[in-house]
Amino acid sequence: MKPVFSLQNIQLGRGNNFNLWIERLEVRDGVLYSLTGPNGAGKSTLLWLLAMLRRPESGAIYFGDTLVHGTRSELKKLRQQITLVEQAPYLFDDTVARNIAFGLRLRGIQGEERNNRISQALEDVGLGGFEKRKARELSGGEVRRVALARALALRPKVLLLDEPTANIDEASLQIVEALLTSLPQQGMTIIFSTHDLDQPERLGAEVIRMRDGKLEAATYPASPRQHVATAEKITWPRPLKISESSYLWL
Amino acid sequence: MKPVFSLQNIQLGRGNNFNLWIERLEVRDGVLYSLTGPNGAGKSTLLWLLAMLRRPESGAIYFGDTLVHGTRSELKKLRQQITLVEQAPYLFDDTVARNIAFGLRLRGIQGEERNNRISQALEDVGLGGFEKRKARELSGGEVRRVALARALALRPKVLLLDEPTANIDEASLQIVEALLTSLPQQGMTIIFSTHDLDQPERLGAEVIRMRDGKLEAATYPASPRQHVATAEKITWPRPLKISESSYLWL
Amino acid sequence: MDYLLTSLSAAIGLITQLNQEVLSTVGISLYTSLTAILLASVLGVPAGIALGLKQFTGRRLVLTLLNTLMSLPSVVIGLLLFGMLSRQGPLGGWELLYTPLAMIIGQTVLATPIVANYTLSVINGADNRIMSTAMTLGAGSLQSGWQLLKETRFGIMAAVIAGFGRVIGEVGVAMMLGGNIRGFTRTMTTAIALETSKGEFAFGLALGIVLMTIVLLINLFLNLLQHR
Amino acid sequence: MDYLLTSLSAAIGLITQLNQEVLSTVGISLYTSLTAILLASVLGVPAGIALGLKQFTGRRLVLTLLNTLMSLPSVVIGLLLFGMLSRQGPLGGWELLYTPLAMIIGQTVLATPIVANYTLSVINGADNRIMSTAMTLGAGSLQSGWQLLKETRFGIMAAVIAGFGRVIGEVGVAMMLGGNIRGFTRTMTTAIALETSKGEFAFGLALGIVLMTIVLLINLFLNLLQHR
Amino acid sequence: EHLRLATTTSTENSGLLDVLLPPFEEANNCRVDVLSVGTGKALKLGESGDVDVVLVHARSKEEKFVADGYGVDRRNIMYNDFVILGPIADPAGIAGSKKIAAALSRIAEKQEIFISRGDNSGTHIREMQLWQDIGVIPVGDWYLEVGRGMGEVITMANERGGYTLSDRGTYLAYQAKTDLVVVVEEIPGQFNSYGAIRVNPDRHPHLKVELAKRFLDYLVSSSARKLTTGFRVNGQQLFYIDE
Ligand SMILES: Nc1ncnc2c1ncn2[C@@H]1O[C@H](COP(=O)(O)OP(=O)(O)OP(=O)(O)O)[C@@H](O)[C@H]1O
Ligand SMILES: Nc1ncnc2c1ncn2[C@@H]1O[C@H](COP(=O)(O)OP(=O)(O)OP(=O)(O)O)[C@@H](O)[C@H]1O
Ligand SMILES: [Mg+2]
Ligand SMILES: [Mg+2]
Repeated sequence: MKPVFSLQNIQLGRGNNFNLWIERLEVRDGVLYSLTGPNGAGKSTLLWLLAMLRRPESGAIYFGDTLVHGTRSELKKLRQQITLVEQAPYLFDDTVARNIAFGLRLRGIQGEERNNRISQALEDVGLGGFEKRKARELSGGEVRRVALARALALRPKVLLLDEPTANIDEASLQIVEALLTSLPQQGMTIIFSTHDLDQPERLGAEVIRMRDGKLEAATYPASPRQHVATAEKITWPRPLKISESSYLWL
Repeated sequence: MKPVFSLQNIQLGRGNNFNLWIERLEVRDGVLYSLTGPNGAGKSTLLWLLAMLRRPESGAIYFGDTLVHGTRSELKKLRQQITLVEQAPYLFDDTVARNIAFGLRLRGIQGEERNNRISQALEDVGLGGFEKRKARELSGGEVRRVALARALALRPKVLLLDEPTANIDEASLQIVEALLTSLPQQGMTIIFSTHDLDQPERLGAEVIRMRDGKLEAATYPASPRQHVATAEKITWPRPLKISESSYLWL
Repeated sequence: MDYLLTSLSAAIGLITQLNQEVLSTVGISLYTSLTAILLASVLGVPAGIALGLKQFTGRRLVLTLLNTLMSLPSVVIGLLLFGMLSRQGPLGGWELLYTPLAMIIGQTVLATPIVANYTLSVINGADNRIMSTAMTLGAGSLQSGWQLLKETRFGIMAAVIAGFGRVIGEVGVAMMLGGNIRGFTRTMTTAIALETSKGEFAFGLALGIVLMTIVLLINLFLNLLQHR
Repeated sequence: MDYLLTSLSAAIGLITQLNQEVLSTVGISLYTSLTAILLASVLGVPAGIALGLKQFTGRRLVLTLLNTLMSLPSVVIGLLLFGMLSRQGPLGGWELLYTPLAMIIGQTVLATPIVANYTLSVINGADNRIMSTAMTLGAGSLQSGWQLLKETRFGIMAAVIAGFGRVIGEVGVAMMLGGNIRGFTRTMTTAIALETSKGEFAFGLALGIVLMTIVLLINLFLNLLQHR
Repeated sequence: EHLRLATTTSTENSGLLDVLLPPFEEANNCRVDVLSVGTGKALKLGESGDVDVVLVHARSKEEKFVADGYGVDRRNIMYNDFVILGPIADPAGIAGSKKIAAALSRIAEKQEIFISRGDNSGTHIREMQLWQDIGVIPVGDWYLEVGRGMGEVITMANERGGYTLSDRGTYLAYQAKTDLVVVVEEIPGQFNSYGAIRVNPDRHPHLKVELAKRFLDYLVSSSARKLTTGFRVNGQQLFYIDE
């Protein structure tokens, strides 16, 4: 089967001499991956890249067969199959239900179906009945769980989770871990970052370990595949020097 | 010895029918406390209250012998002995060193001494050499560790930490846990919240367990002490109904 | 104090009697200013958002120009457009000079940089996770921008109110391009200027008080809307 | 287009020759406007911050009034202060009318609500952890407010620039309270108004271009300062 | 139909047009849009064809306007005279003087405050002419060149306790609002005459020629003249007609 993501010779710099530098990475369909490594290793940066929020400075990303290259409408179509829950999730200043409805509306899901999905997703994270609560009046852990529900409701092909089990209580941890193991069995690809080094094994996740912006070679044996030949030929349409604040790959 | 904090019949409401309601709580000097409980139990709210950022609607707080009641200058003096690291710490848009210098400057600590304290605090959290880094260009875990360093540098009498071990990597976890056990031996009082239920035991911390805005009676056996008689007499100087957005007890 | 009292009682008189001429002047003021601020918002808010989000070479220069445009005196805009709309000017054939439409155009030019600049500040101050969150949920860049606008609605509202304040209170454009023709292009501010030039200071101030009362009512209404 | 070209070449002429009279007019404009914006900032920025942070009964009403004051036409301020400063007025004895100081007072009144309102928006949009963080680190409320100001400095700068734009470009106060006395209270804008009333449109516009050039230079300078 | 008339503030502010225009508007079923501006601007609006008729007072400029081909069909409409206004106390001691020119030279001599229009208006042009005639170049702290309308200048002179040269019409309109009095008037007067000119339709074919002609005819008609001479402010006649 084709890998969901295939990255080749990706390079992406941020401030302070940090460089994300990924020679090769392939993400297989329906697999649960954990992303570990010390603070500042580049985990969040990699997840942003995979969520197509940031443009690499060089290298190639394939999503399935498609070379991600980037006119806006293309990007939007690809992005609709991927959802990222950020490390510090942002909830819109509205009710919990309307936060979750946002992505559903964009996908044309309406009425009954939408409401069902919303309450289902909230149940999934142990927050049944939270629909009417105002997002700005939630505790830290509740925010993270609502953000997770908001992503789950969209049933994306690829789910990217940046430290989904931080800040949440014991009971929720169990619920979320159960989701992490069960969803890939239904075909969803999940990559989650964590600092709990026992978690990958506990969940049977494949481990991607990072350090200093690079994958630790030993941890992730990428088998040689297609596309490799083309990698050198990719040139990015716009100049490489992008200021940090223009992070969004519009 | 006098308790550092002594709370009596504290009541504090937030949106959505949540009420923090603490009949009695005493915090002893030089002790390490852990604060646990499910999401939304009121841990962060309690820590805000102890940091004197929020005014209770009724009840009394004693800090040592002083009834915390509140003219500004009094509050400021009391607050300088207490430092809180919030659940989602905010770093000022400046360098790491100047973030840490902020509180030191307010306490009149200058020159050599200040620089020493800054680099010492950064070493303490495993971020030696981060002085010149821009706060806005740090990863999530680095932010939390800088915020911790910023509090440590002040050497407060009471240190309040809201989930200090979330988001930080394995190595840092060890460092921080070592600090949590060693600092109280030097006389600092620490209350930290956590969702890792093994942590309190591992660190030999006393456990304060919360649920639905209340202390779980069994977990925290408060011995009867002084002040109890006066508790009923306290009336707060300003009306009780304060909108959520005016959270700061200026 | 005499002077203030006279004005105040004249203002009260004007308000209570609802004089036909005052009514029509108020109507013209509101019609031109509201239309202008509508146009300025349609132009300025998206411009401000785009400037807040996009990085491009020359951006700093554009921002500096925008700041400069905020200082554009209304008589200068009046002069410029007069040059365009006058019979001799390139657009003279449109016969817009001394019509309400000419005032609307001028006031739109006046308000747009203010709305854009204010919006830009609001966007700069907004949480930068708003855009990324919308995008991770599948929004395109326009949809994300719309969400950003919704999240910063109070700030955007303030931007629009600031622009409205500028046009309802300005006199240069209304005078130069409208011509202060009674019953046709006479606005509250040109009427005040006229009374002032006639030496009818108290009456001019009375009109000013009427104008402020109307603006106050509008703001009260907006305030109610916001906090519904 | 002829008209625009004439103005442009006249403007270039004025700038290159640096005519004594133009220089003095520019000087008076800058002196009054910069002093006024300084005062307005000293009043408006703290007021905006306080309004953004404090809850008190009647706060919404104060905000609505502030929005209303932003619409205050400059001729109305002119009229009001004229009533105070004129010989007959309560402050007539101070002999301020038709002096630069009178203009400064009027322009300060004009700019303060704008600066305050803009600041308020900036504070409303700011991260509300700034204050609490400063306090947990031992700052008093004034020190926390100061830190808030530092964190939002770009927004505050924009507020001040907006206020400056308002006063450097206004004509009502300068005309009514300054009197457009040549070499003493004649500003760029009153000079433009004068040329306009003489029918010297192109020359008026040329002065307008000179004014905009100066404001542009100031903004470029501020821009450099900000990004140093 | 709209006829556009550019005129000076003195005619509009005095209230004369409010009595003069309605009969014409009614008779011709039209509206006269009045643009009340300075003489200079009024003529400029005529040059550019933005108005159909101008009604101003600056003889030399009007003649140049016609000579340059911008206007046609100039008619004398009415006149009033110039006077020197000043505070009752009369610090320069010029009251009773029979010559405006002589009074001005005394003001200059004693350096009493004098407010000049400084705006190239008809009044300003006359004032400059008078200074030239007596060979005085007015400069100094006492001479304030303010560049504002007649009404504003009267207000300023009042505030500063100074002198100024004004047309009588504006002064009468302002009489109730100022402490200034007529200190010097000349007999026979320094005349300030108003002329109406049609803008040249050859240059601007869109102009309303017919209506403009009728308007000029109306202005010099006996009924209009009666209205003009009959116009009173505070019981005083403002405008006179050359018979
Ligand atoms: N907003 C930013 N601007 C500039 N540089 C940044 C920014 N965020 C992070 N960096 C840099 O990129 C490096 C990698 O950051 P990233 O957030 O990807 O790390 P991480 O592996 O997610 O760490 P953590 O475990 O702390 O979340 C950081 O060390 C920092 O130097
Ligand atoms: N900003 C707010 N405005 C209004 N209500 C709030 C706000 N923050 C929290 N609350 C309410 O207070 C309750 C307690 O919140 P608090 O943050 O103290 O919980 P917590 O124990 O710290 O939870 P967590 O483990 O998720 O951090 C929440 O359930 C919520 O209803
Ligand atoms: Mg991260
Ligand atoms: Mg919490």
